[in-house]
Amino acid sequence: MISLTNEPLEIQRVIASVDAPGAGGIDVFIGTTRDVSRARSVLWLEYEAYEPMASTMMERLAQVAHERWAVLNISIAHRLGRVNVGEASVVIAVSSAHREEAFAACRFLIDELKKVVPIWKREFFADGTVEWSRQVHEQQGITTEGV
Amino acid sequence: MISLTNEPLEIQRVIASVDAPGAGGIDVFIGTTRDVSRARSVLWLEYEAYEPMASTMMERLAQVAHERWAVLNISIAHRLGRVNVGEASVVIAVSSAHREEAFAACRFLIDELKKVVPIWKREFFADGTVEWSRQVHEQQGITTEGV
Amino acid sequence: MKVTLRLFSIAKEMAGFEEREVEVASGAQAGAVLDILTGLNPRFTDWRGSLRLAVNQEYVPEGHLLRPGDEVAIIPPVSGG
Amino acid sequence: MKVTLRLFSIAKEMAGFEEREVEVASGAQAGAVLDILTGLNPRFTDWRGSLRLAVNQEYVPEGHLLRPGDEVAIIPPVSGG
Repeated sequence: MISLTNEPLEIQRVIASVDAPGAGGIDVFIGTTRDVSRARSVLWLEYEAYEPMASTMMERLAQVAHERWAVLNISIAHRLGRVNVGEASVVIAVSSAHREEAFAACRFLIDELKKVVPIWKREFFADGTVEWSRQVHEQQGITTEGV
Repeated sequence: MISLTNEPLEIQRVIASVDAPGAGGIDVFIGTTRDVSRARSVLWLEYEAYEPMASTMMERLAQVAHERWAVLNISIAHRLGRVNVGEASVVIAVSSAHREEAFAACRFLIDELKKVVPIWKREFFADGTVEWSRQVHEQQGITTEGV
Repeated sequence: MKVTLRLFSIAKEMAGFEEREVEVASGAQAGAVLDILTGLNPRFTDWRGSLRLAVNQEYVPEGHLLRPGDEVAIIPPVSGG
Repeated sequence: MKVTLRLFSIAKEMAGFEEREVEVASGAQAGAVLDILTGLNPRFTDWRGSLRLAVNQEYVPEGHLLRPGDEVAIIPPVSGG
């Protein structure tokens, strides 16, 4: 199950969606929004996506994970729009017969999602400023500082 | 939060218990009971524990994880008594500012739990037989086959 | 020939628009749209090394050949997750 | 001196009891309780290599010296998780 949604993520539902009779373990990664970014207080965030491409890329990452590891089911849910501090921005769940595969695939999925899925975060600071997240372009080692 | 309980595990509650304002990620491992064990159909399982020692060992594993990785909060909940196929037997949640630590600590905790925490699983098979799980004693490489 | 340009995040802010049809030479490469954007706002020069291009929702190198009607997206460093 | 023996899982099944006070020699080592159990049921012989011992809820080697009133637990291979 791949989803992009403006609603709060239902963690329990994402986890239940990977359940399988042969599953021995489920690894779940939950990305939560932090109250501090670069030593400044954050009030909330907003995520925007190039939606069809983001969905396609997430589907493809899931396919790659299925090819590399003996996993049973994969779900990825990413939230868009305003997300308050402390709320989940992404939930990834992977079930497998043996736990090693679930851990490895889940780690791969969040690492790759952060590199290739076209979603952008804007931070709304307590001091009134608004900035697009100064993320490192991991492939190129270029930061977006100074914009 | 460390707990041993005869009630169904409340996954969402275990996850919420590790939430922290500085958390950027939470890794969660959920152990689920499989319908097949050694090619035989399983109806349900029963877990028993040497309870005070099991709690102490889980607390200690959490302490070790805190010493090794920059994690924020750790919760481990293990179910005892009868557990139906498909239900969760263990939930481990770890929050951290950066996801690497949560993944590493969570993996460590489930691996070590399976080696040292005095909890035992009995499998009730569809063919009417009942067996203590033939787990490998990982430290010694001895299986409990043939009992 | 015409292609549709789609902009996101900081690129959208710098350009001042989100989506627009633009004219490129027949046989143009994807990188040509970056030249157009740099013409609109010279700040794109500093960004050139960190913007990726997607044509019809697939990442492509700057040298990718465009076809009429392509959707060309400017992908600033992503920050999802 | 007396110590309390606690048995779990397969060890409990083989011994036929869960908890019992047993008499060991003053200065006895933890491994002495395994000798007692083997006397009760020779199947313990096959198991000796895979049973661990805990005294007062801490894993100990067989050579650990017992004191009066200790709780000595027989820990078969664990299978939690």
